[in-house]
Amino acid sequence: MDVTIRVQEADFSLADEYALLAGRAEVGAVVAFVGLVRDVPGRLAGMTLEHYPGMTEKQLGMIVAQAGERWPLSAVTVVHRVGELKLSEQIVLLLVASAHRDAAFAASQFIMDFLKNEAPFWKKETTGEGAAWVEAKDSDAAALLRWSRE
Amino acid sequence: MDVTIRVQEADFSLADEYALLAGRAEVGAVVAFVGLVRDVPGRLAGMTLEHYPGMTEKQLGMIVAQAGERWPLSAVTVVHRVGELKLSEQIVLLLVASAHRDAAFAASQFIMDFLKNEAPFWKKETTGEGAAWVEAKDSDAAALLRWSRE
Amino acid sequence: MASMTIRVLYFARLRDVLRTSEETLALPEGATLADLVALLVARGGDWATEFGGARVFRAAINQDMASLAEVIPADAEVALFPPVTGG
Amino acid sequence: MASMTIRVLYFARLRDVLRTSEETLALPEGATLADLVALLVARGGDWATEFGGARVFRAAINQDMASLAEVIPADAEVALFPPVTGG
Repeated sequence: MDVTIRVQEADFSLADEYALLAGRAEVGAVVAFVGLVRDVPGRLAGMTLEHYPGMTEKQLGMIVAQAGERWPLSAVTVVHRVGELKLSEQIVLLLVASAHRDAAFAASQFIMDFLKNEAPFWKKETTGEGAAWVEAKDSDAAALLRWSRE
Repeated sequence: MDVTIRVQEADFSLADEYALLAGRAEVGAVVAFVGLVRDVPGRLAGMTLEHYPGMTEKQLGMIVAQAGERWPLSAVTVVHRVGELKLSEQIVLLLVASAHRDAAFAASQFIMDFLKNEAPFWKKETTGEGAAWVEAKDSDAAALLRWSRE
Repeated sequence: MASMTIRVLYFARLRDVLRTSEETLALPEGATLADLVALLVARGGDWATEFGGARVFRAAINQDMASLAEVIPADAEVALFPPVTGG
Repeated sequence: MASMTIRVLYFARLRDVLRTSEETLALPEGATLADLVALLVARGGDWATEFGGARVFRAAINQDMASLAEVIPADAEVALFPPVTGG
């Protein structure tokens, strides 16, 4: 399994990252996820993303490795941005390439669920009234339950 | 919900189709799926994809509309190729844009599961020994069960 | 009983085996897909093999998936084909 | 009992409220995360508010998520931060 993990201030290109994964003979399915700065109607001006350098890369590497143990994956790319982001800008890119569609979909959701709970990123939203740290959602923690093995 | 459905011989560009969806203020998540001609090790030379013109577009439109009733979606794009395809070529592209990650993932899998069972496409594989129609897999039909409502 | 005309289309492996991509048939009004299939099975040979129960096939009426109990409307476009394998 | 030195890092809202991004502390060898937290709560004020039980926080030891019962190794890098909100 080829793994690419990057944390960066610069924007990323879905097309460029996809081109690096899709050409392999054994790949039958690629699932991509892009998270973007969404407008809460009329309210949001942008956001700042902080992270814990070192731990971020380590946690993302562990999450991707766990996905690779559960499903047959050819390649996984995770790119997460930090710093200042404006409305509609891209935040995170995940690409999962596999021989099989179901494996690619399941691994993608697994990686995003764990990223949301265990990768040390924090969002601070900027609105007309100032800046405020985003509170974690209970639903993100609850999403991990679906991956617990019996 | 903006819906784009195309059946074509020409290749498609994930980047171009993504650019058309991702810039909307209300979009927080885009899930993309690309299916590719996968090599069954050393065996496959390519494939031919046949379809039922008219019914294909109608069925894809109904499947996407059903997804739009179940989840809050901003835009859906489906591009499916027909004709001669070589190894590693792209077959199908699905893009789903939503405010929410879970909706985008669920709708993507729903659309692919129904496309696999109800959109009239047929694959004929070409190998060193000749050409043979691909048999449908029971697992594709079984996948629909997860979407049945109680 | 009055009769009606329908078009029947064959796709993919079925078209190859039956060496027919399209034909026009007369059926009694009110005929169901099952009636059409019985008519085809009565032809014998590959028709009986394909539609007689040994092999799985799918049907559409006017471009919607249809079950054997469905009544075929006049001037319908009926399609018979193997289970689909796209995506 | 012998003592050890650890680094403690604070991130995001916790760093803002505590006005501290990093400090070096001496703890007895064998101390757990719970012991460290008790030491911080004893400082009172915002420290007691944040770590005294009223608010949720997360901890990592040497860049792995850790629970309060875990023993802190010597020279560890301990981080305390709010639940994460990336992705």
